[in-house]
Amino acid sequence: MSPLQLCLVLSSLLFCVGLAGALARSNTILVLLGIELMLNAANLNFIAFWRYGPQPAAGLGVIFVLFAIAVAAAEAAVGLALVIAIHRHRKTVRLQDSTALKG
Amino acid sequence: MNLETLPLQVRDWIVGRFPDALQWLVHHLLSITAILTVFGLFFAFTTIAERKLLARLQNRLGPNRSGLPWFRSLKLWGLTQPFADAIKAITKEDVVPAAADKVLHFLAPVVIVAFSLLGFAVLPFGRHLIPVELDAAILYFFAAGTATELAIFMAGWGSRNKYSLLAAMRALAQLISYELPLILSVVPVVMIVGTLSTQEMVLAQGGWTWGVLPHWHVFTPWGFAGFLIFLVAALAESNRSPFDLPEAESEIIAGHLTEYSGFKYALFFMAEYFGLTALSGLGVTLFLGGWQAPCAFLEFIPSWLWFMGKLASMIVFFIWIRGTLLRLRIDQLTRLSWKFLVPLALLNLGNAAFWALTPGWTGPLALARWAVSAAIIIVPFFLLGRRLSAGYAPRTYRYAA
Amino acid sequence: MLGSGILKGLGVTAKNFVGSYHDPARMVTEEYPDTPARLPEAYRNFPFLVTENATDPMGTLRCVACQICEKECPPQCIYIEKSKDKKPDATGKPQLYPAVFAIDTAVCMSCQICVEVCPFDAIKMDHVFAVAATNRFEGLLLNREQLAKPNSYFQQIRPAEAGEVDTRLAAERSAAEEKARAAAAAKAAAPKPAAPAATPAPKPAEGGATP
Amino acid sequence: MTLALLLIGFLLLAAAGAAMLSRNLIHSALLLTGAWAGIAGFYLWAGAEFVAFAQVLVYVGAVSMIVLFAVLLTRQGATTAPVEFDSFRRAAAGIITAGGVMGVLFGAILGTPMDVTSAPPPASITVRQIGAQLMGPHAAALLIVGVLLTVALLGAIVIAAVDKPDDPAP
Repeated sequence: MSPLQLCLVLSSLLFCVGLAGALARSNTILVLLGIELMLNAANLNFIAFWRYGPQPAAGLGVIFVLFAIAVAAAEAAVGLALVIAIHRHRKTVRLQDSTALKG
Repeated sequence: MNLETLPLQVRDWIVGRFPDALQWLVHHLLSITAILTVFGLFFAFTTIAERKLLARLQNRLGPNRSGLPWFRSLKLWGLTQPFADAIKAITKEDVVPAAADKVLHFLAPVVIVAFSLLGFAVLPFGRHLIPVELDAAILYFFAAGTATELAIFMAGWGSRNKYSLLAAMRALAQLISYELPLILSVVPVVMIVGTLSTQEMVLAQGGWTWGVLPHWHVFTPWGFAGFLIFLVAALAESNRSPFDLPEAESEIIAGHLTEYSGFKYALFFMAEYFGLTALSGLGVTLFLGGWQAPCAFLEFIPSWLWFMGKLASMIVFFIWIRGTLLRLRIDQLTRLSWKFLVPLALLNLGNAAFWALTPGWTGPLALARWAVSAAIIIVPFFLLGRRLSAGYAPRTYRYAA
Repeated sequence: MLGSGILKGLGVTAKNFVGSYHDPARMVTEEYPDTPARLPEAYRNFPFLVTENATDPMGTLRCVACQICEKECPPQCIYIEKSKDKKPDATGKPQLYPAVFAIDTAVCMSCQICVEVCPFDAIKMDHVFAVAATNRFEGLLLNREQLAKPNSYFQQIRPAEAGEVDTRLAAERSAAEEKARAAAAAKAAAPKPAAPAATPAPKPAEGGATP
Repeated sequence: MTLALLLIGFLLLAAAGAAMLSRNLIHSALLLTGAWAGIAGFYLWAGAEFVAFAQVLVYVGAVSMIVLFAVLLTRQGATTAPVEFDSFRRAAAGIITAGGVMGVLFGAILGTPMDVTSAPPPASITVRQIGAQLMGPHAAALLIVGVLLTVALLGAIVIAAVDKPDDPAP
């Protein structure tokens, strides 16, 4: 197995851990955290391809990860604010309990 | 024998006695050992210096009784006090609340000490003395500091005590509020020098005008303003008086440290001083010329002595502040950050941009450059300051002369 | 201006710092076991008995065993037994003296009522505060010999009060002398000359009273 | 090098897996912070120092704090109350799906012939290069990210803020 494949296997494992968490847990915060993990797994791929790609000096992978981190931070902030708003409204953070848009 | 490179010679001599395969490891272990020893002792003597200085600032004597075992007539001005304190802290009972989250309660002091030491790795202690030369040293420094917030949360939550948790939340609010002005006060330096490497920043401050006026950043309008903002934010970041309300001993016992005792408490204490020392070191590096001598004819003194001297004077200044100012309230604290320091730091960023764009203004234009740059920072200082203190009439004190 | 107060405060503490090294009057710390404690004059702890003469403490006690303090003492820590015979007191009048005078300092509450009620200025409050003993029954029960301290000691610990007491006693004494002299003169004027035995009696007392 | 990668990967996956399995939300959040730190370790291993420090600064410093605050603000009753897997079917479905995705990904990764067989000389990119890239060809994206972050900040405040006005400031 080449080092690149090792990195990719690692990132896909991380992605699947995040996916399993996001699907199996019912707490909204945990689901959000699972999604964050999946985003991070994608970032790992960017770095791995930048590291073993033909042009590491161009730094496209690095730039992409920087932007992804910024977007993920924004996503986390807004997502958790939504969770807090829902909790204030319905007094619950279980996904199954907030099935109706009307409230 | 060259004093300037003496530490390096000692290190190379020790490294040379090991087999080639182990040399890189020994090299790094020696750097770590040196930092731990020097700053461990620095911490110990900072505590005794703090207690003695605070006492003198308040017309007291301070600790002067601890001497040496078996030589009881030798008092040594109480300089062995930190070792007595250490023995006391180690031998005290370690109380862990029955309901506490044992793992987090244990991990919190370990994490905070470990991460507060990381910042020292990128500080240039001398012309040739820098543990790790990183390209993104400033970013590393602030990244290493973020773990202290986690540790504080772990301490507050792991104690399973409502007051500890609330106090940890207050401490976090303070740390997050002041991280912004701290980083914003550093950004102008990064902008002017054009690098994130600490060693290059010190090199950029080299040279003297007429051999006596150093080119330190603190002697420019934007640098002076940045240094002041940095000082205030560093005080708050390291929980120093007058911003020590996360663990205000007299009001909320010790905040998130209420449930800690013995050596764990001492570890938190240690981490606080390490954080203060590291931040002071960063301030020296960024604004006070790092290891550069203040005058050309004083360059014969080794650079690392200059760095340690500046570091010690920063610490003394912080102690002086602690002996003078009263503790703020939490609303005053956050208001100072968000309504005063952050806008001022942002304006200072623009100021630095102006400075960076006008290096060609020489001769009489240099005066104009100085005047404009000073005005950019002084006018908002007065306006924001008036808004900050609006509603507070000049106070009269009945018992103060 | 914002920050001027901070600068002013820093100036004050800097002045303190410099002053603490060359102006001993600023320092508030007492290094007690190394240097004697500086107690205020009115400090009080337990009572002691004033004697006129340091060389003969038991012979020159001012106490006349009137037992007022014993009766007034709120925790009843004073125990007095009157003597069978009489001795001349400070003014030369023959008086009783305490054969036993004991204060249980474990019981005493330092209220100073004994001092307030004593008509002879014989009991005063002491400055001694290091009174630890190894036995709380015998060790803290102070007898007549332990309680007696000369008037010069009283003057040393409370100069103001002692001076006032001394002038009052001296006035009383001279009044008594005047009276005795007048009586002697009256007696001398009378046909029969009296024996001049009363006048030299206060002499030994005067030695201790005058500083 | 490979050993270090395996170690980082093991710790990272262990922390992430434990975070997803833990029944204590706070432990979950803290373990996940550990996983994010592990990802920063991977970036360091790969020679992307700047990204590693940015990852620590953003995830360990900021996002973890938001998560912890959110957990504390939304908890019901005791802090110690475990967060249950409330339905076995749901959990099983999730794990099966994830396993399927993993199988597909593994097949794709291991089945693709990669022309990289041994590690190239360590790649590195200086901060100056990154700055030139961000301010040069990617300046527009940088601006947009800045606007996005500002909007997200304001949006989060508006969504999470209580409608009732506070007490007037003293």
